[in-house]
This record gives sequence, C-alpha cells and structure tokens, in this order.
Amino acid sequence: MTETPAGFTRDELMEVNAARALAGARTCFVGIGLPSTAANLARATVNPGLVLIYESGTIGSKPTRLPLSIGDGELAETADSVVPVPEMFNYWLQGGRIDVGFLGAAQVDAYANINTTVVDRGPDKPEGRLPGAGGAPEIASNCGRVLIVLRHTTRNFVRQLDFVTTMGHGSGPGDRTKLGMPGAGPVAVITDLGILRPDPATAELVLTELHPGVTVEQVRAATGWELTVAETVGTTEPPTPDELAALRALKAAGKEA
Amino acid sequence: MTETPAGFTRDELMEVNAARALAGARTCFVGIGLPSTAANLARATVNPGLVLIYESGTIGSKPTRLPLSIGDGELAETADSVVPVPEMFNYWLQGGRIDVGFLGAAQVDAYANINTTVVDRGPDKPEGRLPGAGGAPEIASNCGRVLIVLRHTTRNFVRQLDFVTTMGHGSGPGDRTKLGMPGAGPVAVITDLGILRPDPATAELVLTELHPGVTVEQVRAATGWELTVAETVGTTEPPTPDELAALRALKAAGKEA
Amino acid sequence: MAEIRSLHDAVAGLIHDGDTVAMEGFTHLIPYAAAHEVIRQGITDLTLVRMTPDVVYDQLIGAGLVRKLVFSWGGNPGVGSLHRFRDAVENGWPRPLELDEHSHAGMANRYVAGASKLPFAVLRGYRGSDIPARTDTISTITCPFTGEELAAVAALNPDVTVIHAQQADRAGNVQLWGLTGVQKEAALAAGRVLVTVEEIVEELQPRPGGIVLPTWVIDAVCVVPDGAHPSYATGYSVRDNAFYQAWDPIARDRETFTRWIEENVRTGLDEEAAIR
Amino acid sequence: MAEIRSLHDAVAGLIHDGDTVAMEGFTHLIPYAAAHEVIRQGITDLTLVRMTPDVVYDQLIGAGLVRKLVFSWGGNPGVGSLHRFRDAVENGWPRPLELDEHSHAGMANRYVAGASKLPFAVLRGYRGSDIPARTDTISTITCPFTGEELAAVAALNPDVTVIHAQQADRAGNVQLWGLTGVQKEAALAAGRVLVTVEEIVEELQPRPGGIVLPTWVIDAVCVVPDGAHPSYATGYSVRDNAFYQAWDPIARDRETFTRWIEENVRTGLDEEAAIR
Repeated sequence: MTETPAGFTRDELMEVNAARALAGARTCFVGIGLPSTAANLARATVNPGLVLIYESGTIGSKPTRLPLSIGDGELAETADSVVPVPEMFNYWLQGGRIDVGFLGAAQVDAYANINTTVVDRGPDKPEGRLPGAGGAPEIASNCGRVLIVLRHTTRNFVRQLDFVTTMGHGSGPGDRTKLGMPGAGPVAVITDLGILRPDPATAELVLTELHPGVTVEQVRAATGWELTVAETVGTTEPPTPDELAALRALKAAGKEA
Repeated sequence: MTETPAGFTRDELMEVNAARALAGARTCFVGIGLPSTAANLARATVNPGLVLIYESGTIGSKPTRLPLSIGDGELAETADSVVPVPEMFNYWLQGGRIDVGFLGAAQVDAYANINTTVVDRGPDKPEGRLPGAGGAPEIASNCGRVLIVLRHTTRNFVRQLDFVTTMGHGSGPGDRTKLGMPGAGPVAVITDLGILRPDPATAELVLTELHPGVTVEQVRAATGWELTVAETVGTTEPPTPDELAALRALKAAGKEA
Repeated sequence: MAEIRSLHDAVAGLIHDGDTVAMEGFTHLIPYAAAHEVIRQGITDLTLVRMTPDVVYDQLIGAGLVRKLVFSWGGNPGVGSLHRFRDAVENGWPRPLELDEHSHAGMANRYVAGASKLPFAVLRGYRGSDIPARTDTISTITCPFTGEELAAVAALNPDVTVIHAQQADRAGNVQLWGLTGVQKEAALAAGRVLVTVEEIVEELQPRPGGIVLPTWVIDAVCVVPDGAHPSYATGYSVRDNAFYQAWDPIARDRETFTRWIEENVRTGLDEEAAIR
Repeated sequence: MAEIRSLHDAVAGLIHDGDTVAMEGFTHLIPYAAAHEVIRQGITDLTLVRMTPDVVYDQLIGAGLVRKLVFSWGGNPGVGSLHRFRDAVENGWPRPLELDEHSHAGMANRYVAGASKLPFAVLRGYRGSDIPARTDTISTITCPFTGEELAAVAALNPDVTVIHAQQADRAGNVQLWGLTGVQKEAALAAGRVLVTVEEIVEELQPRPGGIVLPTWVIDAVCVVPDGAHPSYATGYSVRDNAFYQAWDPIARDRETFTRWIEENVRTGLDEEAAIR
C-alpha cells in the first residue's frame, strides 16, 4: 500500500472513525454492513481484543475478511462460541452483557431514533418498504451504549421519522429512563461528514466533529432538521496509513471470498 | 442363569410388570429408582426401541447397566442427544413430546395423587422431610400418560396425602380437564402385590390384577383406604426366564460399575 | 417417526394450500430445494414465517403463492432489497402481501413459546417502537412479582416447518451444525416437520455445536444434496455469493423474474428433485 | 474478565456471609472443592440455591452455614435421604433451615429468567399441587392472547454461582461438556461467577455438547484437579459411587458428621487447596 494521508474517501473517513469509536469496548453487537466493517477494522487497529457478537449466534468471531452477511460461515468457524439465536437475544443481549450496539439506519432524527421499516414517498405513492427491525430495537435498548453509522444526506437525516423502528432518545432526556431501558442509548452518530453526539442536557444530536476538509455548512445542508453545532467543533484525525491499509485489506479479502 | 419360573421376588414381580407396561410406548420420561429399572428392563425385553428420557437432559439413552442416578455419565454417553435442563422441561416435556411419564412415590392416594414432599409423623413430632417434587408435577401433567411404581404398604397407600406434590386425578374425573392438564394422567399403579388402575367413571384406583400368589385380602390389608376391587381380578403372568435374566443382568451390571 | 421420502412426495404430503409454513435458516442451511418444490407444485395461499426472509422467500412471493409474511428482517443479505417482496407490499404484485412484523428478539421468543407449547413469551422489547401498533401479536404483561410491564408476544406454531440439515441416519434422526439459528425451535413449534439433508449416513457422529432432532419429531426426511444452494451447508458447501448478487437484477423486473422462475425452478434443473 | 486465582483467594474474594450462592451440577461436575473451601473459611448465613441439592449441600447445611435452601429435589442420588438436610429441617440442627421449594421445571425456568434478566418466567406448571401455597415465588399470570392462566415463577439471580468445568484457557474462557445441566443459566444469572477447572489448556477445542463461557462473564477461574470429587468430570474422572454410599452412615449421626467434616474438610486433605 502506498497511500498518502490525503488519499482516502469520505466513506473511509466514516469507517475509520466508526472503528475508533470502539476503542476500549469489550463486546460489540454488530449489525451487518457499515457496522460490521467498523467493528472488524477496530479489531485490526484500535481494539484487537474486541469481542464481536453477531445476531446469528456467534460470540467472539475473528473473521479475516469482511463477512458478507450476519450468517457468514467464517463467523461461526472463528467464534469462541456459537449459541442458538433465542439464547443470543435472551441471555446475551437482554442479559445486559454487551457494551456497544453498533447499528446502521435508513433514517435518523435529531434524537437518534431510527427508522428501518417504511418510508413515506409522497402523496399518491405507496409507502416504500425497508427491510424491517431486525435486532435493532432490543440492541438499542439493552446494550451499554449505541453507535450509529450512516451516510449523511437529507434523505437519511430527517426532521420527522416516517416510522420509529428503534428508539434512541425518544423525544428527549428522561424518555429512556421512563421506559425502563437499561442502556445509555446512542452516544454518537458517525457519518461520512463528521460525528454527531447527543447534548447531555437535551439529548438532541449536536455536530461535535467534522472530518478533514468538511465544513459546517456542508453538514447543515445534508441534515433535514436545523442542526445544532457545538461551540467548538473539532476535526477528526485523518486516517493513518495503518488504518487505511487495514481497512482496504479487509475489503479486498471480503471481495476475494 | 438357571432360575425356575417360581424363583422370583415380589420386587421382581413389580419390576417386570412395570417394564411390561411400557410395551408400545415410543418415549418415556424416566424417574430414578424403580422407574429407571423398569424402563431399562423394557428396553431389554418388550420394547427395545423405547426412547429413554432423563431429566438431566439425555434423550435416547441406552445404558448397559442400571444408572445410579439421573445424572449418571453413561446416560449422556449413550444418548442420541443431550440438551440443557431448561430445554428438556420446556421444549420436550411441556412441549408434549413424551408418551409415558414413569414416576415413583412416597405416598399415593385413591386418585393416584402423589406426595414426595413431607409426611405427618403424628402429634408432637416434626413433619418428616422427603426429597421434594423434582420433575414430577410437570411430568404427571404433560406426559401422554403416567405410570406409577412403588411398594404396597399402608404407609405408602394412604387415605389422605399429607401433601399433594403431584396431582394424578385430583378429587375425581374432570379435575385434570378443569386444570387444563394436557395428558391423561395415571393409567396404572404397579406395586409388588398387583396392579391398580383408575376406574374410567370415577377415576378412583381399582385393583385389577394380582401378582401370582397374592390375595385380594393381602392387598386390602396393605392399602390405607377402602380399596375397590374389580369384578374380575386378573393375575399377572409370572416373569419369564428371559425377563428375569434380563432384570438380574441389569442389576448385576449396575452393582459392578 | 420420519419417513425417508422423495422431495416431491414429502412436499405434496406435508404442505397444503393455506398452510402456515416456516422455512428457517440464518443465511446458513436455507431449504431452497424444498421451496422450489413448493413452487413447482403451485402450493398457494401460504403464510410464510421466518426471521430473515431472503431470496428464497422473494421467489415464493414473486411466484404468487404467499398471502402473508411473518418476519423481522427482509432483505438480500449483503446485497440489498428484496424486489419481489417490495413489489408485493408496495404494489400488490402479483398479489397483496399481508405483513406481521416483529423484531428478531420478538420472533425468536415467539418460536421459543411455540416449541414450549406456551401461548406466549415475555421479553423486554419493543420499547419506544411503533411496531406494536401494527400487529395484534404483541401485547403487554405485568410481572406479578415486581410490577414491571413487559412485552408479550404470541406463540408461533407453524403448520409445517421445513429445514435443511447436513445429515440423517437411516432411522431418520437428523443432525445439523454450524450456525443453527432458530431451526430447533421452529421445528419443535410446528405441527409437521420436513427436513432435507445433504446425505444419509450410517451413524450420526456428535459434532461440536451440533443439534440432533430425533426421528420421532420429524415427519419426512428427503435426501437433497446441495439442497441449500445458493445458501450453504457447513462441511459440504460454501455460500454462492455470486448468486445472491446476480439475484438483484433478476428480481428487479417482473418479467425477468417470471422467466427465471419458469426456466430455473418450474422446468429447470431442480426438476430432478421430482424423481429423486 | 476472569482472573486465574487460588481457590482460597477466589472464595474469600467472591463469596461473603449472607450471600445467595448457587453451586450447580446435575450429579455431574459438582463443585465440591469450592464448597469445602467455603466450609474452611466459615462463610455463613448463606442462602443456597440448587435444583438437586445433594451431599455437598448436606455438608454445608450440617456445618451450620446455611440459612435458607432454594431447591426442587434434595437427596443423595441413588442412595437415599440427606440426613443433615432432614435434621436441619425437622429439628433445626445445627440451625433452622428455611425452604423455598419448587419443581424442577419451575427452578429451571427461574434460572432462565435470571439469565435473561427478566423478573419472571412462565410455565404450565404446579397445577393441582400444594407447592404454590408454601412459597411466595410462584404466582399466576394470564395470557393476553388466549386468556389461559399459567404459572409465573420469580427469577433467580444468585449473588454468586460456583461451577466446576473441565477446562479453561489462559485467558479464562471455560468449557464444560457432558451433562451440562443448568450451569450456563446459573452462571449467567449470577452477579459473580467462580469456576473451578480440572486444568488449563493452551486452546479450548470445541467439543460435542460443549458449553463455552467466555472469560468476560466469569470473575475467577481456579485450577482444582478432581475438584468435583466424589462427583465426576466427563473425560477426567468417574463418579465415586462408593463415597455416596459411605456418606449415608456418616451423615446419619451428628457427631460422626461433625468429626468427618473436621478431619476431611476443615483440616484434611483439601487443605492443599489453600496453597494452590
């Protein structure tokens, strides 16, 4: 690999920063797609001991390439333990044993609530059908904290969800407690433009970091609500050559398989 | 083995007849002690294909000697499948997959209700402590039918149970249906004197068969309530040489282990 | 007791118009061959159940055999949308598709209740979600000890569950291993069980992570080597990822889809299953 | 993360006076050595939990360390009564023993609820039995879908669960196999987990029927070869049936019992555990 520090894509910025957010975590419940990329990159970089947990029943998977689905054979072959799916959801997830739940999303609102069920496509058009909930509602409720990763567009970052599949912070602070949700909920939304984090007082997502080369205006323009911006907005560290190399190697191995 | 047909004990009559009661059954949930002896003898004689299920989690155990406990290692080693104990009780027993539940008892009453919890030892004496319920309440409720095996004495066959651990037929016909119990309940109580079966109309246990050499009076004297005797009382077939040989071989193998 | 039958006869004997059918598998061991036999026989008005309906359910839906789908995540894993599923839901083509939609935790527990012959299961789930408003199979229940309000989900008891496994013995005992998902629960929850297997072996050797289903909880075993393709069977095959990717353009277009089913399922290579 | 510690230190660090402690095992893998260490350290006022309390609980009860027993079947399997248990219940010697008594199905589901961090579990159980009248951990609940009334049992969440397993690796991941009973549920239901193992191996090889508990759900692993004796560890030892039979006369008499504990546990061979 002969990449220069500047030779990276917006997606790579998102993926590298998502991986970094897993520093210090012991266990991560991994959704497929971007979360899986991030979690596997974390194992290759900031957190080699991270225990990856997939809803297909694998605990401690150590894939050498990006799994193509949450039921990829390598996830089972490299796992410390494979458990039945009901046990995964009852003993491990609901049992409160997972530090971080890592989710993707189709739509996110200002309180980090998530829609993956249906989208309103306007009058005279039928609702657009999305895949559905999967494990997300209980992942978001039961994990110690939640990370969300998705691309930043006004289609994805909406003022009002068309459907609440998975509650993040509801309508503001206290909602999670009121509903008896054990975990802290979303602590960061990592996008290809920067990072949003809930304001401790209001639980509303606030832009706290920009990726190198991105402006606040770009993020505002890509957000469907009037985005709050932190007083001091940081800039994420550019990906290191090691991070990029690891990310690209993982993806290349995934394509080969 | 050079036994003559007459060379058998009362216990052997009980054990052989208990085994015979398993003819035609596919699956048997086996209590330890006499039920286990009977079920293993059935596999050696009338029902070689009988699937033995022990509450320790073994399905299809094929022990070559009498297991010394429901957790005997050979039960697992010879099983078709070993499942966690909760799965055994939920998916297999409550799931309604077991034809026959085979139980022992400390006290039985005229409706084949069972006490294995405490016995009243008279005034000024503390209740006598028995082992407790084990799996029996749900075995008796959920198996297709129930067989009970125990020695026949007035101490065991009582007018009034000191405690109802496990319901057989309650206080008479209809009680099981009223309580929503899926199985038919006790269909025979096999003792060292003969066999009692519930009257289809009253659900009360009736003496239907005597073992060879036993009289109705002997059974009456060993029963703590006014025993109903069938109009025609049969006599059980004496143990065959093969049955005796198989029973004694099983016991001998159990002692050696 | 399981009878070892041809796939044609087993499907014809066990799956009927109007049945609720679960064909389970979490990417691994998905019973494609059995589903294709359902398409060939035109068994219709089905309620299909599965946590993760994927391409094989897309095929059954597009073939017009499905009235209702009970599920928690419907997609082409690693690729994208299920176009036939979307077309049925969004446009009612080739027929409207009713949905009963849950989370994975809810669906898994519905199977657990079904296998346990309980009418419902309890979980700490669906909190803050709009999902319960769209279904009558989620309710609430109050803990009699703590007063906490929890979600209750109705048991799932399919008329028939169909799974694919690696091996059976001649008596019809079955073993599967690798990712075994929710297959045991789905099988034990069902009224009838059909298992396709890679092969019959003289004796099942206990495997790490192996699940054994004894013959007396199974109705039919059918020998269908590679019966999970394009899904896979650990120890026998690997996932045909190229097929999953190729499916996307096939399924996007109604005519392309219909032709594909005609050429590859109704009169295609799978026809051999009918005479096995 | 599991720390690999001496049995003395692990017991002293994890088990305290007044704790609710589950030492599980269904005849197999019963953690005798750990229980003897509890006796040596005189940890008292315990609430003991186990589906099948046997000789090792008889010893703890007779030693006067137990305030309450939560159980479903108490006996010397294959032999007869537990005389120390009976003496405590019937005569209050050496102290009264409170009981919370269930059926196996109820206890198993109480552990399942505990492991699932639910406050209760549901079963079709205890019907027609006097058991519910004797405990406040059984209640009823009505299915919100069918109206059927079912039994509810309160979750069991021991302060500490102690189990014996065959192997751990150096990171403290544990594997047990053979009859694994309710050990996984008991461990995952507990606040703290202590595991004694036959040996540490370089790498855990997946076994048929094996259960793996990852190091991050365990607090301490102690290497105690033959730590289940007179119970057994599949692959390492066989059950010492002679001991179970010999226990009957020892336990019948208070003095004989007390002397046995003094000579064989408090100052006996097990003392070596303290320096391991």
